[in-house]
Amino acid sequence: MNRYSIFSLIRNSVNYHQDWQRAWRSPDPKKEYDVVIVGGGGHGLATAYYLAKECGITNVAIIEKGWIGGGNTGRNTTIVRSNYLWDESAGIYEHAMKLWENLSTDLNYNVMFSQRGLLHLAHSVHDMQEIGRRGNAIHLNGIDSEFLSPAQIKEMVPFININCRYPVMGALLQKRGGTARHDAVAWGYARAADAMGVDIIQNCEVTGFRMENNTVKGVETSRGFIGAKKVGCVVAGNCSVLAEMAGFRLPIESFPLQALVSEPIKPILDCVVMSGSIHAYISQSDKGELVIGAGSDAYNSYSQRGGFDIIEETVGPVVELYPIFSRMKMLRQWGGIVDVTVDRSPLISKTPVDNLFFNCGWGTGGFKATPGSGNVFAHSIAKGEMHPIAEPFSINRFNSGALIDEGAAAAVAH
Amino acid sequence: MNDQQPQVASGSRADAVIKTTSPAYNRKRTEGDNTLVELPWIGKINLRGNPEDSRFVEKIKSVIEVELPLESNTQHHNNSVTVYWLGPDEWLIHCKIDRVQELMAELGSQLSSIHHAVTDVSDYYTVLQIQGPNATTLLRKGCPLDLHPEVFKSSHCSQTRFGHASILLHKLDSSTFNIQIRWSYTEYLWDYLVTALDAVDR
Amino acid sequence: MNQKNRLEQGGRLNRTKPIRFWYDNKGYEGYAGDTLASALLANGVNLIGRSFKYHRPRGIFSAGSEEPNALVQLEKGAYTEPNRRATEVELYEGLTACSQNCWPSVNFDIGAINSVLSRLFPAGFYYKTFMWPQSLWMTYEKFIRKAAGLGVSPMEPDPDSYDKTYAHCDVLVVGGGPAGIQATLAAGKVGARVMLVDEKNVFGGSLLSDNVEINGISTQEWIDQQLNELRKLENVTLLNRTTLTGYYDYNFLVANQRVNEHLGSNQSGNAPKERLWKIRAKQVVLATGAIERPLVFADNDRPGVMLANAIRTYIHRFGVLPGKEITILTNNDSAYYTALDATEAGAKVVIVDIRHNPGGELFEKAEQAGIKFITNSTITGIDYAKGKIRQVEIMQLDGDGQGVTGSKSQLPCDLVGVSGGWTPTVHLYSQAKGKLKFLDDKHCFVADTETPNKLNQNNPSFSVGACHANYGLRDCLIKGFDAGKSAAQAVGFETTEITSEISCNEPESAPIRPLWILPCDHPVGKGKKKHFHELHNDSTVADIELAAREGFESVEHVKRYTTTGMGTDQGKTSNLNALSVLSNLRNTSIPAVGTTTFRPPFTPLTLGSIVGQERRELFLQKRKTAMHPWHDRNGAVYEDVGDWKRPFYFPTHNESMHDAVQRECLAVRNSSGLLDASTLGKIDLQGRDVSKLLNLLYTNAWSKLAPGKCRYGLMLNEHGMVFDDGVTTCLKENHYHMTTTSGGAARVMSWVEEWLQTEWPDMEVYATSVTEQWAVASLNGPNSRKILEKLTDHPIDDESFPFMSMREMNIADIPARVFRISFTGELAFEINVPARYGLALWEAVIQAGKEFDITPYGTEAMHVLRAERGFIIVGQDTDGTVTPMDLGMDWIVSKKKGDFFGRRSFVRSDTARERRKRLVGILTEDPNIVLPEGAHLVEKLKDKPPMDMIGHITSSYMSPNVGRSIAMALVKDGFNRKGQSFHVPLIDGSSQKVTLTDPVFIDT
Amino acid sequence: MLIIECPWCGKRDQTEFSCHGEAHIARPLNTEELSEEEWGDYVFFRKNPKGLHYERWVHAHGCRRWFNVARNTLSDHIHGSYKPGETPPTIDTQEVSQ
Ligand SMILES: Cc1cc2nc3c(=O)[nH]c(=O)nc-3n(C[C@H](O)[C@H](O)[C@H](O)COP(=O)(O)OP(=O)(O)OC[C@H]3O[C@@H](n4cnc5c(N)ncnc54)[C@H](O)[C@@H]3O)c2cc1C
Ligand SMILES: NC(=O)c1ccc[n+]([C@@H]2O[C@H](COP(=O)([O-])OP(=O)(O)OC[C@H]3O[C@@H](n4cnc5c(N)ncnc54)[C@H](O)[C@@H]3O)[C@@H](O)[C@H]2O)c1
Ligand SMILES: Cc1cc2nc3c(=O)[nH]c(=O)nc-3n(C[C@H](O)[C@H](O)[C@H](O)COP(=O)(O)O)c2cc1C
Ligand SMILES: [Zn+2]
Repeated sequence: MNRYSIFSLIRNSVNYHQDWQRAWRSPDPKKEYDVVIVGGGGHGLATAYYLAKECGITNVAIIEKGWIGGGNTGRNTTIVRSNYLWDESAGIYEHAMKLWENLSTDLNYNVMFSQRGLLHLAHSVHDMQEIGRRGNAIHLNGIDSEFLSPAQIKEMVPFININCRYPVMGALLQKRGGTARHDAVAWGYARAADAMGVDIIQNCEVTGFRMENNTVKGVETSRGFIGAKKVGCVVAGNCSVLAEMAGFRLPIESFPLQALVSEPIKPILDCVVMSGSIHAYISQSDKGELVIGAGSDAYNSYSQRGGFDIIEETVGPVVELYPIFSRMKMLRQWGGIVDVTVDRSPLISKTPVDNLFFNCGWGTGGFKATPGSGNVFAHSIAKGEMHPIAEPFSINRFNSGALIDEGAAAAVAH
Repeated sequence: MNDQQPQVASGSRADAVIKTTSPAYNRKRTEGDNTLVELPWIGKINLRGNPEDSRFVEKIKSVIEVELPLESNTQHHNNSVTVYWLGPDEWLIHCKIDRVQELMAELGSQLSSIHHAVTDVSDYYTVLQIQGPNATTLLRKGCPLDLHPEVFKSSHCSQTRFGHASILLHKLDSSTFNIQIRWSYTEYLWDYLVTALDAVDR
Repeated sequence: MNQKNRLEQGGRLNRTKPIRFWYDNKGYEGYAGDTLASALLANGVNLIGRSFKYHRPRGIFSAGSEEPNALVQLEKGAYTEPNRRATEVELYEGLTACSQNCWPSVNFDIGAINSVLSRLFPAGFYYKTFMWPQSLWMTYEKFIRKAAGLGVSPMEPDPDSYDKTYAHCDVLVVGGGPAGIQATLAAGKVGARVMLVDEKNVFGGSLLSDNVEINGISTQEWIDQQLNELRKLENVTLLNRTTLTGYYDYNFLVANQRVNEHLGSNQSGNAPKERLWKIRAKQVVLATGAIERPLVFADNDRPGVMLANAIRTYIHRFGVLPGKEITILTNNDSAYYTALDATEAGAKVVIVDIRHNPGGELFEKAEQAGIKFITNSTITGIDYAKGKIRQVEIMQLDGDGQGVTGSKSQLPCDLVGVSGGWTPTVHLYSQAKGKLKFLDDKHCFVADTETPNKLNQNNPSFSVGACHANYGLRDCLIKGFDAGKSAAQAVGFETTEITSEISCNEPESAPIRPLWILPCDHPVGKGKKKHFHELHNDSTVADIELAAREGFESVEHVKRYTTTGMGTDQGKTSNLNALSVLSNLRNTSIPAVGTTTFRPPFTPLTLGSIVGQERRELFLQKRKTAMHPWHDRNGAVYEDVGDWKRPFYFPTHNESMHDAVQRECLAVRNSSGLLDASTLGKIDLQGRDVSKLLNLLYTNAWSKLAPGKCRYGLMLNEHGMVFDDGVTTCLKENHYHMTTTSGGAARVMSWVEEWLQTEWPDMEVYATSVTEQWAVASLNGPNSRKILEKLTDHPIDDESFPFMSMREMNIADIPARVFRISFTGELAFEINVPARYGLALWEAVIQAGKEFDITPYGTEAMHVLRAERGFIIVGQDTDGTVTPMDLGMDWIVSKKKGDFFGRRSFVRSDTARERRKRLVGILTEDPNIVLPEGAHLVEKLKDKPPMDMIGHITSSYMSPNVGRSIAMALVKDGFNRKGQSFHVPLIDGSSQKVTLTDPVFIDT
Repeated sequence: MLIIECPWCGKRDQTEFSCHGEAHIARPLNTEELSEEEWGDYVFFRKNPKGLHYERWVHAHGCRRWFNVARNTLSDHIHGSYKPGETPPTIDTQEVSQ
């Protein structure tokens, strides 16, 4: 891999950029790999990267049915934060946050990780109790967390309508929270993994698993059988479909979740603002468009789009909270298929099939976990034992009752 | 418990001496030829039972003197009561407010041996009436039903949605609709319709 | 007259109505009927803004909604709007607009330095740089952000109003060109309910840019004739200025109508600025026309380069000739119409045709008109200075058109018209998940309506006219009519009767030369000149080449890497050219490359119109109780509980919240207080099996509840976690009254109904919600009986009316159900009356209580009072992870009765675990300290985090009755740790010492 | 935005309904005897198929009746609705899978 540097950029510009290398190869699948990762989203690519970089396993393939980063990684509102309530969650999201903070340098790819600060608004006494509990828990877990008064919120977002239908009573701020450029995350991991020998195989759909003695031996794909000593599935919204191929069910349902962007404008919103109880999530991208997280349809669906009613339910609160945006315009709306667990926490787990691992259930909020999730999943696959940070997220919790219920306490999981 | 019947049995006697209110009490709004009002108190009884049990159907008829509507989205009425179909085993009786207690008691005793439920919901709902040439246009703003006169004909009724609220919509004639709505949503619906009235292209 | 490019006559304008407007602070004049773009062109203004990335000067490129360049900041102050397409903004008196993305001015723009440095900024350059050192990224980002974006957001709330409405129809026709008008007519005539929408201010579509004859009359006459006929049909709704923005499932379509916007700010009066139509159509006819495809040649972004057909539109629709000397660059015949019309309008026209031997009827016509042709050649450069094109450079194409040969020649001109053929507007069909097919002969995608695919089987639709690549007018008219017929037929209308006679003269077109990326005197991408396939985001052919070189092969990757098609125009003029570059690079066909996904909206949609009237008071309902008017009169401060507005506390004499709550709490324990408890959920249950149902719903046993008796219960979900609680009363045999929490009312009702209807249809229970039937005043305190006695004759002594029972009686002559239950631990009566009497009851009790200083109290005092007694609040002391045992409420979990919801979950290994978090009381060492709710307990205090937490404070108050602060907490192994001390470290670095206790602070 | 047919009220806009997930999950009667896995399976695990899905809806803004719908989760095409207790319509799954 030719490293990117100021010099390489200048050198190439002289030459009209004719000499840039491919960011990743486009190899034909080999007969067999030590590890096959199914799913070329951020989590899958990160898993392969850390397998190669930290676990010394480079005979790895990523099998992607479409184009890498085309799943939820390419559809999310790019919010990154680690201010979760439960210790287990704080563990994995903060692990991710620390990796984010060094990711561009680590990958030699600018993922535009922008720690511009992230606000959670509280609109009721109940909300205040919720952010109170979470803010304190985060603080005691050693993660940055601050409470803001309405006046302080106004300072950060002067045009916010504090006296809206559900008045803004306070907020939780994570200064280290922010956004990252979603596509760049996929591409950066792909390029760095490829450079260490990982094969990225696109347009190749996994259609089944080959198993012997309840042990996985490889995957059947649209491009033929590919052998594997171990298989990690990281296919987000499609995880139930793959689980069915392997003969088991998951505590997961798939829903369409939507987002929208406005036309690009000059900088106006310098932080990320989330409001769970009136449902408005908004930030401004580096390109200038307002990125707005919408809701999900309340029925299972694999169509990557949702109803217009959800857009109405999203834009209403946005305009209520930010009346100045009423004359702004929606440029595009789209949807992704999110994999939602009952407790709104992910599954990083062994499965009933030996050597087959699943990493899914990130639902509406897994982009922020990408580095951390890939990292612990890589270690777990390499060792055959779950990494301590991943351990609590095992599928067994749905039998034992040891849920990590981020939904129950906050009902917010972006 | 029956020995402890309240001393004022019917609404009417209490109503005579006691101030009653509702969210849009005595309100009326006219814009052009269109008028919005809250109707004075109507008695409302929720009725449950099995329509396949002919005894049930007949007893109801004997008490209210109207055939129970068995088809969805229909209502039957005579001079004093209207019965709305609400579900396959659920109806709503509209009557004069001072007849509620009497009808409830009568229904209760007639149906005593049949599985049923009779519940006073007179105060659970209010009824707004919108009247005028733009009535349909106004209702279309919040209601997803097809209200075209050929589709939603006079005398039709339907439970549906208006904005965020559930409503029971009853078309009396080509320009008159009754909208039954939950008490606490009345003000919301009122404001919504008034806003719509203001914006009518006249 | 200053409108130097205005033609003496022509155009659908009202020349008697001149209109003053301002652009970049300079005054101009146009006519009613102009768009901002046509008026500017009439005045000779064609430098409109600066481009997104390189800040290159840009002008007006089109005459419609596909405009990628001419984006302006419309109006000022609260009325301002960024990124408005000048080609769509209708002129009105006083209109004010400014150029965007340039500073200090559009003529001299500092940002243009980017253009000089452009070689450093290829596609995706961000990803390769700004990493050294990483810590500086946030600083770099600040500058990057400033450079990006286009216009500016308004900074004041929107003063305009919006409206939205549902609509239904049999046939929705999208596009009011010849095809759409005919379709509407056909379906309308047979009686179908038809809606016709068109985004333009007038109907006619491309006919507005045309001057042919239909059935022997002019296009304008023909349009008028048809519209007259349509207006006569009551079943036809015509909506102009209405853009169909989104095509969703089951023929749900969203259209945005600009009702009064074209009148300008302050003009709208009562009528809305915009109206959103939410349409359900049984059938849809898409007649959205086609967008002219540009050719990509050297420096093709210069102001003065314009789509050929746009020039024609400016001539015919606006009476504007945007240039005097026009060079037309084309690969097909349709630009010849422009050449002919421009010549007739007085321009000097030269056609540069990249074809070797153009010929045919139109060619001959053009030659006859004296138009000069240069064939097999292309423009290889543009001499542009001071906002104007002076001349273009022409060279001959080599054999396959990939290079140029021979010598350069110069051709003076002030306007360049380009035409690369047409791209059907298939956006909507594709939004609806309809499959597209590629027509090899016409080099474009159209809707594949013949082989409908399963993904859009819910969206029955037709595609017709230019949007189906039928470019002949006669064809459009006939097929449009047929489509309207077929659509009506599909809905069930008899259509055999009607026919339409069409005659019009159309010359045959010669074939197109399928070449869109035109070479220049240096290899494309390697040299000074830029080939923009996408003007809006400054994306060049070289960018696509670079993306492909770097392995971004998928069209979706190319889109995201180069941002092509991601601008406010969504690539309407550029997508196909991008695909053709990519297909060349990958040596494959365009359909093999595939398109990116079309998504709504078709053109950007105002957020305000999505909200419609549902803003401010109508944003979300505020539910109020019957007593609300009294609360208002008595200065209540409200708390939002779900949709409800509940009194939080009642301050008197400018009291603080703290003082009011303390006073209210004392009053209740010392004398009496009155709480509005109307919002409690209430369900009426009747039937033989109610007690059976209650046994399943609640954890305790219900079989033996006698009439008139009340019982408290906890409701669990199947996970075994508490999700609601309340008191249920047996009114009489087989008749019960259940109460739920205010927030949980709907959830519980639905929970009960779902089980009854789906799992146990044979259970004889009817459930009816009566929440709002009953207004509830809860009278609490030692004097409450004395007060009540004044209002009723009914005996209410302990013996006739014991605790946990219900009596029906008159209170103040109002028929009431009175419950002797208590959430404060005091003597209490919950008086339920029909809501219409709620206010009267409240006032009567207040009146009767005067002598006892009866005190109205709000939810906060209620919270304190119940905490003093150790009563829980579901949702505050529980969070969906708490079992009854965790609450120390084992007593309410029946061991004897059979199954109930959640019971099996108790014995799961984690739920049965010792040392779970349990609810305990908390006393601070300093009795004056009220811990913040949500603070956590630790065993070992450290200098700084991380610290291991063992639980958190769920409720915390200053209790005037206990005389100190009290709190509750969920603490690991809490029951076994009572008496032990722990620390509560706070976020400000301080910490409090606390002791675990029983959660009951005032005992009976 | 679907159009759903309520078995009683007829075809209505989706916004009048709410979805309550997979249908035909009978509540076990012998909860005591179930293993942790079996109980967990009942409470949390779902089919979540890509393709034909039998699911429960309620006509929340209408007659407030629960009923079942057979819908393709990929195309969102609804094959039909039926009342609780009725046997689901048989649908050629070949035809359903895209
Ligand atoms: C609208 C929206 C907004 C969101 N906002 C946020 C946010 O602000 N912050 C946040 O943290 N998270 C957010 N999320 C969630 C986040 O996007 C996801 O949790 C995260 O991107 C998941 O990454 P992934 O790599 O696991 O999955 P994906 O990126 O979806 O990757 C899975 C890949 O598997 C492939 N695949 C599937 N089946 C097969 C098969 N059979 N064979 C081969 N390949 C297959 C897919 O094509 C896909 O590329 C949002 C999600 C959406 C939809
Ligand atoms: N000579 C040629 O090569 C050539 C090429 C193309 C078209 N044409 C001519 O163009 C005409 C085509 O007629 P037609 O009726 O198919 O198309 P049209 O272009 O006349 O009409 C389409 C109409 O649809 C409207 N529209 C597009 N998208 C819309 C949306 N989302 N919402 C609302 N309105 C929308 C446009 O404003 C336009 O008025 C014929 O006269 C044909 O001869 C000729
Ligand atoms: C953070 C973010 C910002 C986006 N900004 C834009 C944008 O400026 N313009 C645009 O056309 N699309 C934008 N998109 C949407 C994409 O074009 C696309 O709709 C999305 O990646 C989903 O893919 P699909 O629509 O091809 O299915 C953005 C998407 C994301 C996730
Ligand atoms: Zn129904």
